[in-house]
Amino acid sequence: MPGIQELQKDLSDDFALLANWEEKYEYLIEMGMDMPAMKPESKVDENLVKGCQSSVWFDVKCQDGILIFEADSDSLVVKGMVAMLHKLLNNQPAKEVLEAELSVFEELGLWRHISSQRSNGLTAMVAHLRAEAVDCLAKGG
Amino acid sequence: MPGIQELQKDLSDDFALLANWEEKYEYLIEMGMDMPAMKPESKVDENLVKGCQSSVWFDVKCQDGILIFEADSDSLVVKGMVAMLHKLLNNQPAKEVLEAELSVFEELGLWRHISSQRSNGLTAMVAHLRAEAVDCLAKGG
Amino acid sequence: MTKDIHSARADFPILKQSVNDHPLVYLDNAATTQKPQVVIDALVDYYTRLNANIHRGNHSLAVQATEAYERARRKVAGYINAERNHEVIFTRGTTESINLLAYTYGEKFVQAGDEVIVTQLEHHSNYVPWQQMCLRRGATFRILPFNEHGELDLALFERMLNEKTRLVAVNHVSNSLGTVNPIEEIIRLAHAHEVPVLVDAAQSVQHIAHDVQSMDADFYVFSGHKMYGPMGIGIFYGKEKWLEALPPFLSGGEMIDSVTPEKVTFNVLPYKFEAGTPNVAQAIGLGVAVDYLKQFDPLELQKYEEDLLAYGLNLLSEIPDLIIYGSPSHRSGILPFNVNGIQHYDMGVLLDTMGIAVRTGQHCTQPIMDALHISGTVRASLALYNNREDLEKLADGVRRVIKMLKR
Amino acid sequence: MTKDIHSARADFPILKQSVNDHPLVYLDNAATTQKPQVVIDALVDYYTRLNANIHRGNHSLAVQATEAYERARRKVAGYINAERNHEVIFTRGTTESINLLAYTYGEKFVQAGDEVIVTQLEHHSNYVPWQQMCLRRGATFRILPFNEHGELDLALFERMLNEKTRLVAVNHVSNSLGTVNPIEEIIRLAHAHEVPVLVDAAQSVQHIAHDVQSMDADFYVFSGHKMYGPMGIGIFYGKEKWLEALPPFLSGGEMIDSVTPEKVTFNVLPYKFEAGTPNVAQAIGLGVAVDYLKQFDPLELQKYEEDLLAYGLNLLSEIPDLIIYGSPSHRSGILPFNVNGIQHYDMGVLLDTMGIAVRTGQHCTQPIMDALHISGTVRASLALYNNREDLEKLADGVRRVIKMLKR
Ligand SMILES: Cc1ncc(COP(=O)(O)O)c(C=O)c1O
Ligand SMILES: Cc1ncc(COP(=O)(O)O)c(C=O)c1O
Repeated sequence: MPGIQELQKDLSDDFALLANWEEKYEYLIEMGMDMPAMKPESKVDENLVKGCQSSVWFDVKCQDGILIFEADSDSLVVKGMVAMLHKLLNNQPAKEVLEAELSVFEELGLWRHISSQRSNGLTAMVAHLRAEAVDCLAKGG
Repeated sequence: MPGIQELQKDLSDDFALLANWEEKYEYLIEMGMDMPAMKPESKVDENLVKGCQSSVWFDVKCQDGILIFEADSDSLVVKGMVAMLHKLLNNQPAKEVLEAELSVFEELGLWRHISSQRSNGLTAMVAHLRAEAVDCLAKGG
Repeated sequence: MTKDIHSARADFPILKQSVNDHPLVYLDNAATTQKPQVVIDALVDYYTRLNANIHRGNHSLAVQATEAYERARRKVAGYINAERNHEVIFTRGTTESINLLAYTYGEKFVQAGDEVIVTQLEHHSNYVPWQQMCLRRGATFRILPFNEHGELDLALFERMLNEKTRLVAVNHVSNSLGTVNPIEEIIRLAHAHEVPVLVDAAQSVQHIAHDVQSMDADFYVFSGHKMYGPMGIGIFYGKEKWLEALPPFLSGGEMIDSVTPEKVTFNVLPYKFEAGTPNVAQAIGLGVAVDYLKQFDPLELQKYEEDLLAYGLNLLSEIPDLIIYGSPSHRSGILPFNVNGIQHYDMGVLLDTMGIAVRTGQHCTQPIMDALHISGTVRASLALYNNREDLEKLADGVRRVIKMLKR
Repeated sequence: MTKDIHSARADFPILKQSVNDHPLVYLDNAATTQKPQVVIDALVDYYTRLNANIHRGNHSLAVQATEAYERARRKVAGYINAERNHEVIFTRGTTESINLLAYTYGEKFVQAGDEVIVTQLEHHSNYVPWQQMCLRRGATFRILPFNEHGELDLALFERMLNEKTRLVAVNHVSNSLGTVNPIEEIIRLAHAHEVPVLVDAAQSVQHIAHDVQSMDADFYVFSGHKMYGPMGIGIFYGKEKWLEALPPFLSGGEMIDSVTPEKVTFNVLPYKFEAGTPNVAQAIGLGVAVDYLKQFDPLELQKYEEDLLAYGLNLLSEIPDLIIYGSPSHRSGILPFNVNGIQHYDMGVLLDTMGIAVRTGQHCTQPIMDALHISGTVRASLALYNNREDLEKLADGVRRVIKMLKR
């Protein structure tokens, strides 16, 4: 399993090939469509990171200090973003997740307008995963 | 008795000789000091045109359709302005007072800052005198 | 000489911008309009030449600023044809204006058991203040629903009016569906029951009729920022007899006549309702926005915007799977839609990548969304500087988004 | 590198003006300050490049405007050292902030028989809202008087505090006398009785200490326009635990989480208290004003202004028949005076003919004027761009007015 930094580098290389915003979003949406589907029974309220205009579900498990999760959203754009988080953080040690500097989001500039959304934003999702990572470490430790 | 228009012309000629704002105000204040004194017993509440920062008293009488008044203020600047009104409108037929276009005030620009004051302004004083002129006409007619 | 509407676009500097490498197509005008250069210049001029606190000062800047502020009030009064200048109160915006009325009217005129009527078409700002006031006063909050066309049912309205009704609060144009409500008729019916009416004109004053006397509105409120003026300024108009009868809302400097530890006497209208340092710069800016609007022939302006809306609705209706919400007989400025199977949010984000600014979601009208059983809409909304090309780009953009998402 | 205070004057374009054919000497800063070019530029930039309605939008302009607005909130929070950004609420100004608290705190925490303490040194905006709230709630409105120096008596204050006291509302600096009140001590005493304190910082935040945590203020309010920012924006700071406990004030868009006909749930802090379209442009302008202020070394700035005040008080005190009001051990920014036998109003008008802008009258502090048995004062008030020459011109002007009027 490559590290988060390496994965970020890969992602930003991929995006660098795309000519304009539309293509970048198209690629993002494709990533969302390609993400492993979430079990329907996991889409329950306690897994909901409630948003203003779209809903995001995260089902996070902790196995031996490793974070494993499934996720979905009713928005394809948000789902694409979730897929990026999934690519970067799924199956990573909770410790790494906590310490990761997710610079790629800033760098690509693609979702600045999503990230600042009040509730369904990137910030909220990352915060959610970090909180789970803390729990996971606590259990492990 | 010269008419209001003629008196306005005289006033504006007088002021035209003065070099700057300070001199104009000095002249205005002198006019106030030279105005016939108001009888102390006339300075009662019902003659008060209430103002925010200074008080003005008007004691207006109507004789055969002619407006006759005394006036005073605890502010020397306002008193100067009152003296101008006195020079222009005292002893004039109520009808003339009602119809007069008091352009000299606009023209001299001297008291633009006084005239826009909410209550003790020129507007309030002129309105007061006009209301008295209306009463006077009503009595006469 | 009236100004040519086609020349308007050049007056708005922000429209020359590129957004995401595309020329900006701004179709979020119901949220806020852009500002013509003259309004921006008025703010600069104010702060560079005139800035002072007003009314109580007697130095030259204060006097000039006071004059400019009061001139702005007269301009607004003229624009809405208020009978008296002091019936026009400056507030921060529509929301504050409505809250002002809800607090003061509620305190004075609404008792337990009384009723207040709003409609299901209201913006939260003309809904929640009344709901909260009714809760505080023990009154009943009644809601006139809209029908399948997105229109109010006047016969039902008439049946809701009764001797317990204390106030009707209704918008002239719905910010979500664009429905133009029959405001004169509503006011006539309410007045027949001696009930005063608040008109929320946030979406109408800049587009359609704005004569408070001819519509006989008791209260009439709107926001400067939605009519080409600055943010942070709005209007609360009330008939003099009502303003005299209402207690003050905010207290503090400016609205006081005299104060002792035991009691206070309040200033005359309009100052009684303008506590604290007023938004002088913004009021002056709003006055300039009114001047700007008055350059156009009002009927021509209205016709231009109506034609534009019809053109846009037509373009959108040709797109497969696209639903337009509401079918009122008279609609103003708003194009509310969704595409089957596409989240409104995704539509908004992807249109934005093409430089097209629309709004998505509930538009602060959850009661409308609940009634339509949807989570939100895409809303394109028009201003006088929009043109057919903007709407063509919108329609093209929507088609491209459909292609991106429906594979 | 900190900025040299002597370079500040050049940053304020209005100060280059002539008024009545004299270069402007602006000494009405307690009423409102002038704006540096960077603040004016920020408004122009906002309306030319960024203008949009915020929070609910997801097109690029809306997102950038939202970010800029929230950045401004963080700047203000940093400036007053709030523990959390969401403790900083944008309002229209000090007056609205105080009314917000008077309505919400009154409704929730004040019952018949309770007591609220203000001081005799308050501006009407921190006096009348409490008086009116006490009338509404049947509570007792108590006033801590000032002594012959224009200072509050802390021993008396301590005796006024009791188990019925619900709130203390006090300014940090009096806008009329310039008295700097011992705010830490007042807060300490109030807290010893578990009574929260509202600090009216309208005249202090821009001049002296402004650390809400170190003074342990429960509520802290001020106006942007008095601290080099635009008009129409102000701050209501409250400790999180208080803001959570208070009900909302204005209702409408933005402060809602969800709405049904029966009930509403409110948004989280800070939005719960920000109903309606916020004053985005003005908030951003205030953020830039904070940036501007932060260029200076705060202690150097304070010392500069203190020296200037001492210099001015000294010049004035040499003028025969001139009375300076108050003699507090610590005074900030305000020179309040009269000349025997000369109406303050006349002094103001005649100084204005020389281009000198001061304020005259009661300064919205009738209780102070009543206590001093005067109808008003002449008030010169300072800002960071004033210098010794301004004060020399003031003293010369006063002497000339005396000559004009005392013959
Ligand atoms: C001490 C004090 N409190 C409150 C206010 C009211 O501020 P604003 O008019 O900006 O609401 C002022 C302004 O004059 C003041 O000096
Ligand atoms: C119909 C209607 N009413 C009220 C409002 C609230 O206006 P503001 O946010 O300017 O207070 C809006 C703005 O969205 C609106 O469209």
